[in-house]
Amino acid sequence: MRSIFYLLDVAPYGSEKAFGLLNAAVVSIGMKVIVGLYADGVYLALAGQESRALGVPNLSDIIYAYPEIEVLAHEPSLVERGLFNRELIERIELVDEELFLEEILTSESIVLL
Amino acid sequence: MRSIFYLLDVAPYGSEKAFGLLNAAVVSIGMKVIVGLYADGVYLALAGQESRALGVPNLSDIIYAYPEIEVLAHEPSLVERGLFNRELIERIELVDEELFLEEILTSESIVLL
Amino acid sequence: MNGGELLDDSENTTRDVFLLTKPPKSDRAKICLRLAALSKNAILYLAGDGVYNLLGDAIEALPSARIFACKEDLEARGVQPGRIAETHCDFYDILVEEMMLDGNRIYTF
Amino acid sequence: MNGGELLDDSENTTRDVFLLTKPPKSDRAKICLRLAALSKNAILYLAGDGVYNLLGDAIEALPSARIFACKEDLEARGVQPGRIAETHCDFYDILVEEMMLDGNRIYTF
Amino acid sequence: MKTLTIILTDGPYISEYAEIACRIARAALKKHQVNIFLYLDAVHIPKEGQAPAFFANVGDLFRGLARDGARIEACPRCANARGYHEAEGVCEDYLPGIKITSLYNLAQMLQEADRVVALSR
Amino acid sequence: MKTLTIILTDGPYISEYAEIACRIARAALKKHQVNIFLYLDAVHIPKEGQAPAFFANVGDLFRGLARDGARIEACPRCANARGYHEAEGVCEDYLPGIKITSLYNLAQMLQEADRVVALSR
Repeated sequence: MRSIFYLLDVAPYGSEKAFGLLNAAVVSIGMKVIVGLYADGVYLALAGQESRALGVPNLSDIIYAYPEIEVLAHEPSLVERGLFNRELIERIELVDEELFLEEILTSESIVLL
Repeated sequence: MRSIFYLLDVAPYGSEKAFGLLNAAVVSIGMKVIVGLYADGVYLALAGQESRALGVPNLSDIIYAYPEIEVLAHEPSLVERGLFNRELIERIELVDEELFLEEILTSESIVLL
Repeated sequence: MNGGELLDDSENTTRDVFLLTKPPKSDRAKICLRLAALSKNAILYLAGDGVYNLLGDAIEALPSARIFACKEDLEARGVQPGRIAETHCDFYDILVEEMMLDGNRIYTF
Repeated sequence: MNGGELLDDSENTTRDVFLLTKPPKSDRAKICLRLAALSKNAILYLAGDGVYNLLGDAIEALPSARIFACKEDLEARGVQPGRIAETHCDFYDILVEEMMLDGNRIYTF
Repeated sequence: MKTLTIILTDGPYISEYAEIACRIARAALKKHQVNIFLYLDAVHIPKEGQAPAFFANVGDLFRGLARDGARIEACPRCANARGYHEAEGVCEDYLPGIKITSLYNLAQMLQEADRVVALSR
Repeated sequence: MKTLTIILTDGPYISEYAEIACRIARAALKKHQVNIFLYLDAVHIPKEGQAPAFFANVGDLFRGLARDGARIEACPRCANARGYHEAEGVCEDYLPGIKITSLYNLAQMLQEADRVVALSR
């Protein structure tokens, strides 16, 4: 494989999946890596995450630390959850349904955890 | 507690939850026990389950074996999934949204697995 | 506000305590909020991914319900609570105090 | 029908193989079926709770797609396959044969 | 003093429910009896030797609850399936204070409970 | 011969994904190289001593895959958190043939794969 699309469809922090997916994306940087936020995964795009008091890793820090990873958020999922006009992590690119699906189809593999 | 409402909201067979929930309901028979099928849990209502080839317990057999357990299916969930006109397990009672919620509120406790 | 003050405005009625830990699009959040809307005296506690219900309009339909949210869970997720929620550091102490009170009930989703 | 015969009508085009194991209301089933609808040459393999997609109308929108289902999973769940699915005892052999063919791709949801 | 019974079905780390349960149990133990039944994947919670690098040690949290009086029991069907076995009342793989008992004990824990909280994904 | 890499994240019994993965791997091993990476809760799959009363023994299934040539490795962060540790190349809790290695091996398994299948709830 030369390219991987990691699809995150569950909310961050409530489960280990977002953390696990970002870690897998980080070690995959030798390939072209896209992280696609879809369904409840788009909550990861919210700005201002501060997880110190909860005692868990800050997931937005991981996104900032690895600019090699392209992070896309599925716009219809954001809109449905009332996030479209919220402050979001700048580094995350909002893409419409068509482009989001296109990016999946043009990656060589898709991984959901 | 004198009464428990076990709410099943995931499809049977794909996960252990339906099996686990029915087993918990069986040992709870000393109390008033209702199993409520909701969302993907309503797939448990389908007649004609035959799990021998898959090599797992037949969940509809458990329902038939314990008539003390009242099993309700949430009609709107059945309709949304195209099950309303399918053949269903006779012993399962179809109830509308209002009655389903009412049965939860009148049970002393609710358990989701 | 602590658990004791919380009781002062309870008018001696019993309460249905809803603990919601799921985001708004989940089937569990939906049935939880429908039950809370039916209850005559619901209080909603949001923890974990349940705090995402403060974004969007899922809980706006909840009439006169009092809503509490776990501060650490809000902060971790970057959720601004808005005006309807009260956030607490001692969220679990208040939740447990309230759910264990005579006559009250707890519904967990 | 076996894997070899399966190839005879492939017109030498490559295929997008979709393995779906989620019921139709799940977010994963929805994106899987949208991708399959976009693909010019999709084949849908239904296993596990994915066979519930044969009930309801979720897969009706899939144009000209060929649909396979795992026989044991259908039987366990009491799902009548209807006319669109081909059910197989050697489902996994056929799936693996097809997904490993030169030029084909596998999408798992 | 009332009795609170908590039912868990997720293992540690994969979700935050073991930790949420722990916070509820901690608060309840100040005044009440706390029973915890570990069901399905939750039978992994008392495994010895947990060493998480980024999260609180869930095994330690539950050992602490047991030490402070919580009654914590695991389902034998779920535990045996997953490789946890009890011999002469002791499961070598398990942290002290947590036992593999019987699903009928879940029913008993429910029957004697004033409040029931089930937490799962 | 091509290479198929399978990623799992669920533990045994709680979902059917370990078994589905096993069926896919069995079919693929007839002609291809199979790599399996156990991530998150899937690190419970190789635990010794599994004795399910109502389901196929998932540990045995995976031991069989390893015996027949599948390369099966577990994530060390996930394994250590959950109480599985490797000393001198051996994890005592694990069935033979399955090792705790490195998350970088997941990347390697992905890079050398012709096809990738990830299965999870």
